[in-house]
Amino acid sequence: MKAFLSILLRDIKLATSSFGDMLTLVLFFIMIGVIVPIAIGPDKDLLALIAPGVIWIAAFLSSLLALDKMFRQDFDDGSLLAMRHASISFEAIVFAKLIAHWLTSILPLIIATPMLALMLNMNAQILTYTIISLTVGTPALISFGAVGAAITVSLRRGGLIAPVLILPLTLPILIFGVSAIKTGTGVGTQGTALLILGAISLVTVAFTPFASALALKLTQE
Amino acid sequence: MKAFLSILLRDIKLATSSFGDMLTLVLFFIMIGVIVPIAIGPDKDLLALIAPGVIWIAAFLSSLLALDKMFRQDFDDGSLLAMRHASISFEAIVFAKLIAHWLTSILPLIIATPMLALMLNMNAQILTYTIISLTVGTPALISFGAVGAAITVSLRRGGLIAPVLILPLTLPILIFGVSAIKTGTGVGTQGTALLILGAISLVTVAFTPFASALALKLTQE
Amino acid sequence: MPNKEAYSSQQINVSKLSLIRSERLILSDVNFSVKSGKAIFLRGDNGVGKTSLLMAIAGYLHIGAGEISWRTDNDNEEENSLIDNLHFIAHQTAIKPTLSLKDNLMFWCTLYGGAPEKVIDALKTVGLSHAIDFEAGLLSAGQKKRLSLARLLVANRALWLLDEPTSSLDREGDKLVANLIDNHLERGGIAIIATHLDLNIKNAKTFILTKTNQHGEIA
Amino acid sequence: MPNKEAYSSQQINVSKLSLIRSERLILSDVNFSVKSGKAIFLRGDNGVGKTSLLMAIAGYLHIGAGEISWRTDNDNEEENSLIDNLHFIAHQTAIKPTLSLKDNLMFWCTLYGGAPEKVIDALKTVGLSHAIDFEAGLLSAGQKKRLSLARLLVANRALWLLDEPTSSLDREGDKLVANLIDNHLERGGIAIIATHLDLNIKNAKTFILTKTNQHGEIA
Amino acid sequence: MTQKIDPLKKMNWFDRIAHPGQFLKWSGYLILPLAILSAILFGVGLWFAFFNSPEDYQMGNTVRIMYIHVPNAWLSQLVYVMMAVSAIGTLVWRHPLADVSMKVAAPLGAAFTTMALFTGMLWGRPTWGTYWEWDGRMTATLILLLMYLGIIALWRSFDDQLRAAKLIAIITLVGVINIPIIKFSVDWWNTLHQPSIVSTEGLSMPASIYTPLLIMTFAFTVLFALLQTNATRTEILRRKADRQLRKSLNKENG
Ligand code: HEM
Ligand SMILES: Nc1ncnc2c1ncn2[C@@H]1O[C@H](COP(=O)(O)OP(=O)(O)OP(=O)(O)O)[C@@H](O)[C@H]1O
Ligand SMILES: Nc1ncnc2c1ncn2[C@@H]1O[C@H](COP(=O)(O)OP(=O)(O)OP(=O)(O)O)[C@@H](O)[C@H]1O
Ligand SMILES: [Mg+2]
Ligand SMILES: [Mg+2]
Repeated sequence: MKAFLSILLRDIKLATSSFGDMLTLVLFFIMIGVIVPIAIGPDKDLLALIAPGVIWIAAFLSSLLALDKMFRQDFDDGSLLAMRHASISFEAIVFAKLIAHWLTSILPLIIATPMLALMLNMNAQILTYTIISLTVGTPALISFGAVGAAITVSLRRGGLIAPVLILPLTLPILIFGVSAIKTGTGVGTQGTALLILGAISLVTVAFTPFASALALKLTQE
Repeated sequence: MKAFLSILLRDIKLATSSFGDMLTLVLFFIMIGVIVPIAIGPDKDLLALIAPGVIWIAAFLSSLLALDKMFRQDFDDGSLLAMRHASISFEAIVFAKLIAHWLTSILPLIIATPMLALMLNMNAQILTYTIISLTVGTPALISFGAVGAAITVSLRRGGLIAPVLILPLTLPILIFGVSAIKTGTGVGTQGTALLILGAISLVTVAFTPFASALALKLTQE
Repeated sequence: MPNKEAYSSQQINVSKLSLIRSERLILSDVNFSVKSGKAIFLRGDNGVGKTSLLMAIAGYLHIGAGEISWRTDNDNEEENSLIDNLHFIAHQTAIKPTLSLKDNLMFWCTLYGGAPEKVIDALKTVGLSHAIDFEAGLLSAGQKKRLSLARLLVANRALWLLDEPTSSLDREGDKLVANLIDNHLERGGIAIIATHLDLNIKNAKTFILTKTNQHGEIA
Repeated sequence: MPNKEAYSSQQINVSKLSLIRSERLILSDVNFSVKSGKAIFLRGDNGVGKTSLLMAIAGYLHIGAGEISWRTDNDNEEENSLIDNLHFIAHQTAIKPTLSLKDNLMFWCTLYGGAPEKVIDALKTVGLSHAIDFEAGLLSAGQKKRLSLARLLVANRALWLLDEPTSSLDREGDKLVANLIDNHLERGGIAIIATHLDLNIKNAKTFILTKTNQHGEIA
Repeated sequence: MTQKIDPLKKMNWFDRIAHPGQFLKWSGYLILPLAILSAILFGVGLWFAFFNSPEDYQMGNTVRIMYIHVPNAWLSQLVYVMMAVSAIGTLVWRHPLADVSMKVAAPLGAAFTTMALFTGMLWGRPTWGTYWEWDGRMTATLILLLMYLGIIALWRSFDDQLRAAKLIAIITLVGVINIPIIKFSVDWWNTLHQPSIVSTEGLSMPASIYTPLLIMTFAFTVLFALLQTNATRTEILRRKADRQLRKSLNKENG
């Protein structure tokens, strides 16, 4: 437990000590929200129509692009190798890193959502749904992502490969995520979408640490 | 000249030898085109309306995210330092790298554009405009991008900071790029947008190698 | 030296080991064994396979043929596996540049289940006591190496695998490494050291890897 | 040795040099000079500033005070600057893992304006002739170092700055480095070498950097 | 014999007064007068703005937001210009004070820009019926905010602030060249699609509005000067303390 906490705390400390990285990610998230209107034109009705989709896309891309941070540095400087001899199991270590990653990379995005909502002309109710949907769906996103990040960490230029690898797998999350926001799509569909999203999250969070740990072990051969 | 060519050829060889990277970038480009319809719903008219914007966003994000490749590896393995003693000027080297980057990272995207156009329900004429607009606009994009990449290359986790820094500066390229595609926006605006885009490209391509080279020198102090 | 408790008596056996990397046979028929209180120097030309051998022992590489076994008197099942009883100091330093020296080492100490009191002592032992609260990113090459060697002192593992532990170190640093190893052996530890240097260690044998198979292909 | 043309006679002077990194005074009042055919060993404890001094000479660091000057008999203006007459072999190897050894070296040869014929010879000289068409990513630590040393032979620069050139090398490798330097000096070259090892070189002096200013601050 | 580094030797008058140590000395006398001046200006300006200027016949009392909005909008741009000037100082003269001034200006600029956006949005609600409109000027201001924030993120990403200064100077200068292009393109982009709902030029500007606006603008500008000077002093002192700490650490431990 002490060792588990020490990983968690260290990763949070490393992330917050590079505050610039966190700010960058939030800015990237917001910028996607800004370039959409700029690229497709400032028509307000059109924007309101596509707003839930745009916010989920922004969160989706930002989370996927942040994946690389999860293992890259620890791999490059040899920390991951050294962690294999720790007093707790390697799977537990990966799990701790996953939690730290959600707290330092995803939570800030969710906190920044209202700003984006304002610019996209969203009302308060939809904003609430959006936040709930993101909170329930993102754990699944980064759990899948962790596997991708683990598999690709040994590639010298990892930047985009993990997102591309993981994106098709995570499309359901995007679909249910957006459905859980859109009102007027029939009675109950919203709630159902949210439930499914939650179920996906629970299952993936439980299983992916094993897959990621295995991938990390293999990649270091 | 021989040295200039040797840089150009080497960079192209390196890029093609890691063919996976090129493919990844193209896939990322296409995937953005795929997730937009998924996130905002399959309404065909709506899609056709926003298609030029979506393609430019896809190209814009892909190019910005590929920036990191421009100098990262040569910086990390010490090649950039060694290049400062070459028989040609460092600025010329940076320029050669810029050209190689356009050929290996941007050109594949432009070639893949028809596929995206197909999925977004674009007609042939607009596709032609799109390709012209991308060809004229992207040199400016990566020239600005090169400055951002040079400035951030020493940051250990550079991934997103260069795109975030450069994105606001390059919004005009996005704006004129999209305008150069949209028909029916008044006589001549399309041509004007294309002209302005071309002018921005020429000017930035001429000046940014100096700024990038300076940044690379300062970063190695 | 901070820690003087002895390790339980143990032994590592490498027998008939063959290693394959990227479809090339790197090493074949490697046999040796070391037991508590002894060290072994791996020597051989560049590219002969020293680093690969250490990685195989640490469990990072798939073993082509042969066996690596670990025997210990301690019958506690949990502590019995090789992977939990070794520490590998590789070329990579596993140092976080934004954390202070102390935080860097404290993390590894907790992770390996070591005693937190040892951290400061360990930094002193490797000659970094003046820089305890410095950011590790400002260290020179040799200072980084010293910091990564300090991990050995907080981890309390019986088997040390050291890949060129003296690289980047000054003369005094070479002696430091020899001292660390000597002390480790006295406590009943084992060390396997890949090096090109002569280190002055009492209980050490030398094992020379030869080039027979270099760049050979497997049929 | 492949290349025997002599360099024109030249000299490097370092006078009253002070170096500041991250607002810390690393070195102060460093004075030495070396001329054609001579080498100088930089020695000193870990963290004393050897690498920093080499980087300053190579022009990578801003100089706090003092001067580094370069004089040559050759009055061709273009070839006269220090930065175009030196080659720096640092810890980083500047090797592309996906290119073959030959392609790696050929690139640097062209970039430095060297003669392409020298590439194969250079690889032979550093003992990598059996691996000319291998991907460089498969090399061991010492083999990588050898490949980066081969750059010296194709670049044809009068001033060699070598930061721990023997790190990761085997015994034979140490001799190889000494040989390379000896040959370079015979041709009228200059070498400045930061090392912890004793290399057997005829025309070399030793310059010891001392720790007086370590971690000192500027007023 | 060790050579002494005397930074004040061989300096012209400008370098002398702008040397960090010297700056700390003389700028201390500046804080109080600036504080008093801005307090007076704010007092007078706010009094005019709230009690002695007419309501707008269309917008009623909400017009008073203008007295906060316009000065902040003006400063959002002025601060960037100041940052660019400091950037030249950093790159060309390698001046230590220019670094500091460039660094502390970024958060201030971001704050003024945020205020301009925020008051603009507050104002937009009653006048346009919406908080946010993708109007050219508003969009350009938003982009400016993103640029400030990007620069702040960059500062925070570097461990070595000295190296960071030179690099950030480059991007700041590239940005300043680009700002007019951004403004122009955003205006052009918007007018292409739809005209503004309310044209801001539609406001008439009698002296009773103009005077308080001018005073408030002046007040905010003085406030900026005050904050900038103070932040510069704090940063210099912080760097000094940092160095002092390291020094004492070394002395203690040998
Ligand atoms: C978030 C929304 C807004 C932003 C970002 C914004 C931004 C700006 C900017 C950049 C200026 C130029 C200041 C200067 O150069 O001195 C300005 C001036 C001004 N704004 Fe706004 N504005 C916003 C909303 C509004 C609204 C809703 C109104 C009133 C209906 C308004 C009225 C004015 C007026 C009267 C001026 C001064 C006249 C002028 O300089 O042309 N603004 N604003
Ligand atoms: N990037 C940097 N920024 C600031 N200080 C640094 C940096 N790199 C090294 N230093 C400091 O400069 C001093 C000299 O470092 P340098 O790497 O030159 O030492 P060295 O003599 O080469 O040591 P070694 O023998 O360990 O390689 C050290 O005290 C180190 O902490
Ligand atoms: N990742 C890899 N994949 C395939 N082959 C490799 C890999 N790394 C090294 N090799 C090859 O394995 C052989 C042994 O390499 P190793 O690094 O173990 O040598 P070493 O004895 O440690 O050499 P050195 O003294 O130079 O460090 C070399 O021939 C090398 O080319
Ligand atoms: Mg090795
Ligand atoms: Mg060094």
